[in-house]
Amino acid sequence: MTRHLSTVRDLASMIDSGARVAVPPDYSGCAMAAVRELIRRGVRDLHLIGVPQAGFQADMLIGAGCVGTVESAAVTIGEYGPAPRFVAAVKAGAVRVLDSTCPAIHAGLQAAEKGIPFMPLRGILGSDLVAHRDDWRVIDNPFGEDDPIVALPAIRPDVALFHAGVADRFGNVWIGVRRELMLMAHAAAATLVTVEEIVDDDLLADERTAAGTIPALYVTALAKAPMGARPIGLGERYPADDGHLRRYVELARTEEGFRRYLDEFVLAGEVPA
Amino acid sequence: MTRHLSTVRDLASMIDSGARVAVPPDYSGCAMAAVRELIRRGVRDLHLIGVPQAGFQADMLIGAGCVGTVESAAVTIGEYGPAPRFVAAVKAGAVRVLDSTCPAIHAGLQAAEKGIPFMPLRGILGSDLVAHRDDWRVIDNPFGEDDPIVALPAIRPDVALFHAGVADRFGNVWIGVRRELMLMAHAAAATLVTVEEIVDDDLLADERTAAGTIPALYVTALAKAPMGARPIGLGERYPADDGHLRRYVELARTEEGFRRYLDEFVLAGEVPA
Amino acid sequence: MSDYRAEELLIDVIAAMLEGLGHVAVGASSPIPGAAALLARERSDGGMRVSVLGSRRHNFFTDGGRELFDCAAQGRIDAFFLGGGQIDGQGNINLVGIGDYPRSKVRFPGSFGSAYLYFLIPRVILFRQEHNRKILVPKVDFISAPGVSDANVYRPGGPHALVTGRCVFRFDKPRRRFALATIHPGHTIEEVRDETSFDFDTPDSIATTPAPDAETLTLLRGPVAEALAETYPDFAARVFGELVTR
Amino acid sequence: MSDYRAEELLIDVIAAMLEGLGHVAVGASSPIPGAAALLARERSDGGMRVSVLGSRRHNFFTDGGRELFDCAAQGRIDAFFLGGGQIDGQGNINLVGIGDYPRSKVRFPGSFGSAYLYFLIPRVILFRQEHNRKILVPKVDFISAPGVSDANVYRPGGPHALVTGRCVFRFDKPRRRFALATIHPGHTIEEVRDETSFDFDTPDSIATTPAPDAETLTLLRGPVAEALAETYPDFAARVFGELVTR
Repeated sequence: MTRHLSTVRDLASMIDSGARVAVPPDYSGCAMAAVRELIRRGVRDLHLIGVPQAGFQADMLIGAGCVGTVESAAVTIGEYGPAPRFVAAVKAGAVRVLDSTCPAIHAGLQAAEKGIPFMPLRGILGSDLVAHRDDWRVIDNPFGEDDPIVALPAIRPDVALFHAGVADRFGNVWIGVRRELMLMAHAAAATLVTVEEIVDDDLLADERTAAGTIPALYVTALAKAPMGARPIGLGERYPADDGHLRRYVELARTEEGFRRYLDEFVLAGEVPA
Repeated sequence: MTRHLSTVRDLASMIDSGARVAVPPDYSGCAMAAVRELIRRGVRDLHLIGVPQAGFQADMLIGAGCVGTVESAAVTIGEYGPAPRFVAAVKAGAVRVLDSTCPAIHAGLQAAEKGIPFMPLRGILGSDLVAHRDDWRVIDNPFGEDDPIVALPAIRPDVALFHAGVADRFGNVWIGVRRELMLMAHAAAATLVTVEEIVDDDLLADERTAAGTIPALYVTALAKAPMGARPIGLGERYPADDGHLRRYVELARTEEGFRRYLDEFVLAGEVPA
Repeated sequence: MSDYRAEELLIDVIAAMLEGLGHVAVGASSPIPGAAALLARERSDGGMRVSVLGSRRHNFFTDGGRELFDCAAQGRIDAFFLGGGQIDGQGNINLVGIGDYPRSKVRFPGSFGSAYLYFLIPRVILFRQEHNRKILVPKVDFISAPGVSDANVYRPGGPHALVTGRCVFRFDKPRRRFALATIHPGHTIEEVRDETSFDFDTPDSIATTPAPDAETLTLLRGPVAEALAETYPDFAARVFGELVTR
Repeated sequence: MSDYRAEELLIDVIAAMLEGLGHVAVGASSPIPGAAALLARERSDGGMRVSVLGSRRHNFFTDGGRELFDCAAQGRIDAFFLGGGQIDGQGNINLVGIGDYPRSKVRFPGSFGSAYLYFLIPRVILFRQEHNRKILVPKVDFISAPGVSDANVYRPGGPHALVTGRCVFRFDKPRRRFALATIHPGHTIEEVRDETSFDFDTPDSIATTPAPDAETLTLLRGPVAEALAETYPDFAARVFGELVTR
């Protein structure tokens, strides 16, 4: 049954160094408060999986030295420019990048969701991605003739970590049309969620809300974190804190600046809501 | 763009003899009014695909001689007993049965949804289903060693046909948690839907309804058919007409009784709402 | 003879096999396994989740028809129930038909999800209330789902026991056959032998299936009956209705 | 020189390539392709659907992040747009980095969905406003997605054209290379040659890219600007804002 934890710190403590952690992109609900807890705790060697890409949280975790491998179709903070700590870590060889492509991430998670060892996928052949991914195979379509197709191994995260608007007291989490979060939860061994609010209700009782709900069955633990996605935004609830993110990008151009950012907003303080 | 048709007959006229038609089970919204139109028109040689099983509509269509092949994990009218016309047609060799298993139907449709030629699936090995399905293959898991796995070809219906509660004027169809209907719509070349009501609204505009909505992009044509699932039920809207179904099962035990049923409720009349 | 129905004994004996599990799923048209799962849940002190197909209230799936199967493949379902028009001594089940396939003399609805779930769910309990030589056969006419697989076949799941109206057989996986475990009150080993046409092992001492105790009957006729009635109103009324003392 | 912005010409020329299509999808961070798709939709008399990633109002997907890709594989998307940190003369695009992979000297965000959509969407329009020898290279340092594939590779899709701030190249699939199509007003063929470091074909006569007409500008600065502003408010204000006459 879903554990209701009283602090985000308790939730983040369930992620060990070395864990394979699936995270959403910046527009799909990121558990930033939990990410800051991970940095404070100094976890190491995470295998971060961007579903299908990763943004601000990846850049911060990489900059803070928490990440050993990032597996993603992209690392980007979008309109704010290149992800500075990611770019620096790549140049320094400080992080292993498993470059992927969006549908390959989704397909790998779907393979895990279905409990199958691999998923075939069209396209990709001839991309240098294939050349550099020794965990991918090119096989013959058993229903075709001279018809090569990429076989992608299942992606089975240890943890899916994200932030959502509403959960109920049973542990059901409403995600609306952000069904990549449901796919993450199905595929992952454990799913940890921070939410804006926990309602005294049953989201599955009404089919109108059930249609956009991850059942508690897949939700390992929950913690309430109001404004928990800040400084990035959360769907229609609140926008990103533009000024804060621009300042981050500016500071994180250098290692020193990034350290100053961490000191101010992670280690000594908190991001303003 | 989705065509709004004025009659169920117009909708049913889009299904040709020989078409591969995917239909839901009795509990997931069956377009019975459209099925009666197909029988009136005397379509032939349908390849009916139960997603993942088929019920009352399959029995009627088989009895009326509309079906050449039925591909399904089961044909059953549940508590009302064995499907009488299906059973009779099997004994007479009058219908080809592609016996399947629920997850194989879902996986085949998912392969079509993903545009991949096949989907691997665990289980099934050693079942006589495999022995009798020469369109299925057993392959080696390319990521394993001496690890056989079933490869199921994509199931690409020509038509997905079902009944739902609400559509909007743009052609979006609300299906709630009945996402096998969405899978059918994604997998099929054309999707034909009858609905209880068409609202002057946009189901995609509000994320709460969008989460359970098939976008119009996948909906080829719509027709309004109040009580269009009768004599079976539709979710929480209305229950099955128990008396009517019991009478059907009684009559359909014999070819003559089935003909009488057809005469009374399909050819000369309509099922009471 | 105490004041309980045959179904209540079957529900109780199945529920005992579910003790300690985290998630039990129940397929369609399965009132006795459904009641057993709900009884086990009542006893679990909130530790067990039960998913009843066809239920609106006891069904936690939101990803369409495939979710039950995906969920099983993810290892999130601990027990499930299967039946069979025929069941043989190797645990093979037949949900397709009797006679030469495809033109079966007797045609059943079809294999449903059995060919999959039997492989993936660790504890599959076979249940068939009728117990006679036509059902419990030496070899099924059509294997919807095999009881055992070769060593190289991925198979975390399989048969755990076979519960009938007369007795309980445990499935012995290494020996690939059933062993008689308990015989229900009022039935005999001779009767079980007569009515079973497959070979099975018979330990030296065979116990009688324990009758449901008063506490169990209270649970059954109270919260279990109530929860079950949503999906199986007729069954709940017939089996628990007349005996409910409230 | 008429009263339009460079972006408006690019939008118009891309929109012309979308005429008659049923469904055009636009990826993230693509205001000019987005505006082009919305313009083409305005002209389509209700016949074209446009899906803008990142938009709430112009996005019809309800099955999560995978749906765009599944939808493309189903053949339901007729056109899409890709860019590239490098684009080469065979239509290969590089969204990963410059220099030796994996320790790229310049690292871009990553390949996103390009390695897939480039294969599956019939009409992929490459767009990069900057046009210089560092971007348009003889051979990309990393092939995120190849421009052409061997005959046995399943590939209904591929490059249709490359639109830059200076000109339009059409992709010649049999010849596996670009051919210069039109040069934008104010630019010259010499300039295009100087700023392009891959080889391309040059037909005998090269037309000037037509300037957007008054009707187009009215659509752009009216309904297109309004629709685009939801997703790209800054771009819409900057490009269309000052010229809007209402």
